[in-house]
Amino acid sequence: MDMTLDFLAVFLAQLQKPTLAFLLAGMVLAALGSRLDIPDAVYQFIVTVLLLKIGIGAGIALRDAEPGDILLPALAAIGLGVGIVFLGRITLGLLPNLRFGDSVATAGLFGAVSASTLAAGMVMLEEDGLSYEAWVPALYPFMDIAALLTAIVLAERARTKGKGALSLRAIITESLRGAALSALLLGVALGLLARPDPVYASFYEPLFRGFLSILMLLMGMEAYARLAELRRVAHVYAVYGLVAPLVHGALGFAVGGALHLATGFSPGGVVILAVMAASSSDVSGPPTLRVAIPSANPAIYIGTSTSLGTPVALLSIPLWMALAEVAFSQ
Amino acid sequence: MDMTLDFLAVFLAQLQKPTLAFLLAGMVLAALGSRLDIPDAVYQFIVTVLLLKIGIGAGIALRDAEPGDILLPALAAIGLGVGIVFLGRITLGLLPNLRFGDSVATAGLFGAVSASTLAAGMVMLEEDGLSYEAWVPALYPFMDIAALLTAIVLAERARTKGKGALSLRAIITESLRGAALSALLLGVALGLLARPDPVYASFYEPLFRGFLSILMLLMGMEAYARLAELRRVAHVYAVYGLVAPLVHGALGFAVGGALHLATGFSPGGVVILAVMAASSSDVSGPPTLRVAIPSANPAIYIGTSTSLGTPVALLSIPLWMALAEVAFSQ
Amino acid sequence: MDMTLDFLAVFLAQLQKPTLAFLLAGMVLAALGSRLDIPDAVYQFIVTVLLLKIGIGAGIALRDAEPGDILLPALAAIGLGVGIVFLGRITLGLLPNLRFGDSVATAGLFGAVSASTLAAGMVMLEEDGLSYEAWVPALYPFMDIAALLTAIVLAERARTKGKGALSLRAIITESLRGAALSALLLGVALGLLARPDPVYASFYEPLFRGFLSILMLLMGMEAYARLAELRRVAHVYAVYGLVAPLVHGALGFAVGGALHLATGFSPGGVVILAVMAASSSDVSGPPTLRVAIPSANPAIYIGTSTSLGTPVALLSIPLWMALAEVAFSQ
Amino acid sequence: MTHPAIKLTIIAERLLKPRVEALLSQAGLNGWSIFPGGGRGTHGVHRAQAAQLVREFAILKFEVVLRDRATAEALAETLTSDIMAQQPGLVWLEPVEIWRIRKF
Amino acid sequence: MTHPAIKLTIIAERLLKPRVEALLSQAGLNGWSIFPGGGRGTHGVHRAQAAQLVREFAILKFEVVLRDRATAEALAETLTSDIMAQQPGLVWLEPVEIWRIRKF
Amino acid sequence: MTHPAIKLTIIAERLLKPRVEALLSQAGLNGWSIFPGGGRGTHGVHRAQAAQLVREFAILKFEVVLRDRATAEALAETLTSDIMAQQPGLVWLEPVEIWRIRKF
Ligand SMILES: Nc1ncnc2c1ncn2[C@@H]1O[C@H](COP(=O)(O)O)[C@@H](O)[C@H]1O
Ligand SMILES: Nc1ncnc2c1ncn2[C@@H]1O[C@H](COP(=O)(O)O)[C@@H](O)[C@H]1O
Ligand SMILES: Nc1ncnc2c1ncn2[C@@H]1O[C@H](COP(=O)(O)O)[C@@H](O)[C@H]1O
Ligand code: NA
Ligand code: NA
Ligand code: NA
Repeated sequence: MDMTLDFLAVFLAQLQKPTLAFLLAGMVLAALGSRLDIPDAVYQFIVTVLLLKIGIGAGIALRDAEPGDILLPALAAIGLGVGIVFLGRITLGLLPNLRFGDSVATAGLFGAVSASTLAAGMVMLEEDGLSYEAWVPALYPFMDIAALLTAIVLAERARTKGKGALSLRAIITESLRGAALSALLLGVALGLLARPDPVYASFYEPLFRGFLSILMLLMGMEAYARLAELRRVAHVYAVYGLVAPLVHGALGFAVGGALHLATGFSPGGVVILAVMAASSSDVSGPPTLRVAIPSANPAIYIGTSTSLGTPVALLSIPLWMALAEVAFSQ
Repeated sequence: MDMTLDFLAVFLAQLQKPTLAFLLAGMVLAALGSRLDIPDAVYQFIVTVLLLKIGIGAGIALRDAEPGDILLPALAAIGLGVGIVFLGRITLGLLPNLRFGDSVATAGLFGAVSASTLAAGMVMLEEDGLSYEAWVPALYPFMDIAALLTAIVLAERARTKGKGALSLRAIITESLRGAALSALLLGVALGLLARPDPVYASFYEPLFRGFLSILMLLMGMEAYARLAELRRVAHVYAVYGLVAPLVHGALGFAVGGALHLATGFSPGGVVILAVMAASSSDVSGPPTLRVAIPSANPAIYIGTSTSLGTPVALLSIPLWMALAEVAFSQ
Repeated sequence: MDMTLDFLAVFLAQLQKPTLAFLLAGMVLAALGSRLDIPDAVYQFIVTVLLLKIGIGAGIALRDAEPGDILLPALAAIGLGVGIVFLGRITLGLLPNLRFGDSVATAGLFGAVSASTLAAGMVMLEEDGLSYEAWVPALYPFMDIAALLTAIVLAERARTKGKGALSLRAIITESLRGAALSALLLGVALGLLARPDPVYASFYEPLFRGFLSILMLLMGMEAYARLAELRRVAHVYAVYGLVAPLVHGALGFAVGGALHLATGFSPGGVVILAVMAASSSDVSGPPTLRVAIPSANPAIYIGTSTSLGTPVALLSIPLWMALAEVAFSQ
Repeated sequence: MTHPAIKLTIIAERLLKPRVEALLSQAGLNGWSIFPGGGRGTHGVHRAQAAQLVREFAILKFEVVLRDRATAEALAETLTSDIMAQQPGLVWLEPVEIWRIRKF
Repeated sequence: MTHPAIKLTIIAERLLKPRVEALLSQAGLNGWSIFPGGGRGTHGVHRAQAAQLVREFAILKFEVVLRDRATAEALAETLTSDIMAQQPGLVWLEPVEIWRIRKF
Repeated sequence: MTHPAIKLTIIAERLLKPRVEALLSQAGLNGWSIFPGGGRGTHGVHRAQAAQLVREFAILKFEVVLRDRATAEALAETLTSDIMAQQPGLVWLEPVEIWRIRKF
């Protein structure tokens, strides 16, 4: 009882945080018909800087990390990515009238990771002084690529009855060449091999929260805009979009908790893992799936992820933080 | 005599401030035919960030303000907006050969507020350590919308001989949906309801002066570019553009002074009110008037405001500061 | 021997600096086929801010400098610009089968100055605590314009057999009106005549390294992209592109060293002069030459400068620093 | 195989975008494209990429490919005599040949 | 003096840029132009200058001027029936007159 | 009612903008539009939205609608044989139909 009250108090306080406020503000703006928008060139730059920052920070941390420390979490990330897609495929497969391609693509996006949700999680943890191994955000590509690949392979197997000659290598290469993962991995490499600490401290770090606030505004507007499209598609996806992030986040939290017990993985790290698992891809996943699973209807999987999955994942960040506070506070 | 000397000394020192220097530099660049320009995407972003910053700052201050403190200043702002338009309509109406639509639209822009001039005033006050109630910039929309509405109603009444069915509500809604007021009010709401203080301190505050310097450069270039167009129109508007900001600023200063005596409104607040009154709209007013008063010639009202009104208003900021120093220094 | 070892140690440590790391990262990204790119609007803004910063910093320093201090270095800069072009014209002229226009245009670009290389030099010196007269970067236009003019005059004289009516004035005016030199000189004027110190300290200074890191990324990508074009042209230009920056830097270092002995010019100033001499123009030189020497093949001179000259010049910055440490350390 | 069709080009300020799009939608059109730009005309210069203070005054080009010439003419008539009557911009028609006829 | 030629216009998402460019190159074309934009169609709205989350879904217009009508038709056929078959976008042809014929 | 007119399209680098605009002005034209873009040609790739080091080398498309075919041909002739003779870019003509004839 006490624990529940504690949990609720922490959760409600979290909801007032600026990151989430900008998201909600974006939705309200769009709903009120505001003509405010962010230029595309600026948006592209903001995303690049955020991902470089995440990468450099992780890379610097990796300098001092033991390969052994990372191996298990990386496997866990891959496992979560694959597992979430299978879970989605099975759950949605139980329902009648859903087209296979649509459900696999949707599960694929929800298994993958949203960079903006990850960044929001990092800022919120920092604001609360909840620390984590700074290399944990570098687990992003492991979970992300694993999930997208699983979805693509499932779709391809269904189409070719298992006889397809799908080039996994080509898909992985294409994913890594995309702007988002390129920026992230470039950052990791720079952090690991060069000494970018001064420019990191004078530029990437200080701009992080501000750029994230702009991005949250935009995610809010986009979530609202996609809602209209989503309304025209099967309602079961709406339920999935609302519930899945919570289930996946809990799964991530549980896996992270196991890592904590096994290897001393930090509580903050557990939260970041939960946030990644809860998040669904909005930026880099959709084009990959559009090419690889052309039979799926993008209005369904993008709408479900962007207008429901991402807001729910973002709003659930305080949940994992509160949970961590309660679970690891002894 | 002493007071006059004091005043002149303060005024001259102010003219060396960076904000005004960037404005003059922009004019010089344009006059010399430089090909330097600022990309549109960057300009849009800069304006959005400046307005968000002004709004958030005001919103944070409003948290602790009494509604009673704000009511009178808000009414004063509305009164100034309406009054300046009537004043302009009467003054310009006395002159022969001016088309009614042109004069009302021009008076409307001069009654409205320029966000860049307001921002410049804020920076210059801060540099001088002249403090003000941080919510004063939130009076902007009151004065701005009041002035534009007055101009539109006057124009419409003349056209329809008082029988028009003008939707004031629609015009207000459209104004508020514009990018500029949306950003400002969004900021106010965030400052008031959320806790954006960390991102405000780490991003919006530090970028304020720098982004303003770029905007000033641009305003200077634009002022010079519009001068050519203006040369082709009635010369009486040139006189209005040069004199009106000083008259309006003095009016705003007087109204602010009365508030000071009645409610203890701060000297800095008086200056900000004078700056808003002196300023004329360059960004959000013109499209509103283009739609609402199609009979007016945009080259006249935009040219008068952007190439004369705004530079004069900017250069007069030190005047109100010097005046405040002299008037409120006992 | 000891000195050589010292030198090598310093040189290798320098190669790990973030500025160079971002350059190399850009090349690697392009080589791997990444789709990461920087929006053009952001790039234009970054270059403008970097040049304004260099200019303002120099202008502020010029306030307290004696005209006498600057005269000799300015003449040295002009001399280096002219000298490098003649040197290139003679060296390349000795080789068979090179078209005159191509070789003169190439020598012109290598005599001119690269703003990004200069900025990189400034950051690297600062990181090492190697100080210099802050007005030294203002020598940029002297060397730059001198070199471009020399190349254009040589080309024109060859074309018209010395009878041409070339307007040097027009070319200088056009150069100064270009975006790059406009921004730099605007900054110098602001630093000298206004008091931009607060906005310089709160905006231009803190963003300098960060914006430079993005620019370095881009220079790396561009260098790689141009390499393909270059491969199709005469191989002797490849040799020139690799060797000339080192020769020119050494020349600049020697001239700077003479200034040091004659006037007490600082070791840091000597390095900056060497960096400017070693650098070759990528942004503002090429369009000037395209117009003024239409007979030259842009693929040759731009390719040689951007894909070889600039990377070599950037990577040689630690060389001049190490040299200065050894030469001036008693 | 190609089908004859008509392309209506509209150059107008961003200010008019909502009204132009409403007109096109009401005419039952399925789609159109928009390209930002600039230009020069009787109302002076509109910059293409450099900042101009008022974004609503930026130039947009609408390209609308449609099958029915009469519809295109009616749209152009409404635009020039009503929506754009007192505003900068212009309108022109060109014949084109299209594929995927069901899209139009 | 002018020469008759044909202009092929392709509206497609940036996603398809590599495949469209590969097709044009394989057809032996020397050049084409690309203009970024936006629009509306059966797949909803594509923004022109405002941020849209996925840059690969931005609209690009390819304008390809070429001499041979048969090549243009073959390209359009491949585009509509293969590359763009399940993707947003459209293709149209217009006759034009050109100078500098050696460039094409 | 529509009137026959001609559209001159010029693809050139930004470098030439002053000279192209001077030419159009001297020909007495009232207006033209400009659209930024990119492309590929014998001089390599010009990027459309991604940064390219030299902004003066960016591609611009001029679209000029005018009434008189002879003027259009004369302009194209000057462009291809003089201003753009040694520079990247191309020029083409298309017939169009216009409204608001007094604008041209
Ligand atoms: N003759 C023309 N050909 C092409 N575009 C034009 C022409 N005249 C005007 N425009 C475009 O229409 C806009 C408004 O023109 P105007 O209404 O004449 O001020 C200009 O900024 C150009 O973008
Ligand atoms: N009738 C049309 N005329 C011009 N452009 C169109 C038309 N229909 C679609 N488009 C363009 O093609 C894109 C994709 O259309 P759609 O495949 O219908 O979603 C739209 O965003 C527009 O840019
Ligand atoms: N056949 C073509 N069709 C359309 N645009 C072209 C064509 N050829 C060249 N261009 C454009 O003209 C620019 C310069 O071409 P070039 O002079 O061949 O290097 C290219 O970047 C393209 O934007
Ligand atoms: Na996920
Ligand atoms: Na006012
Ligand atoms: Na040089």
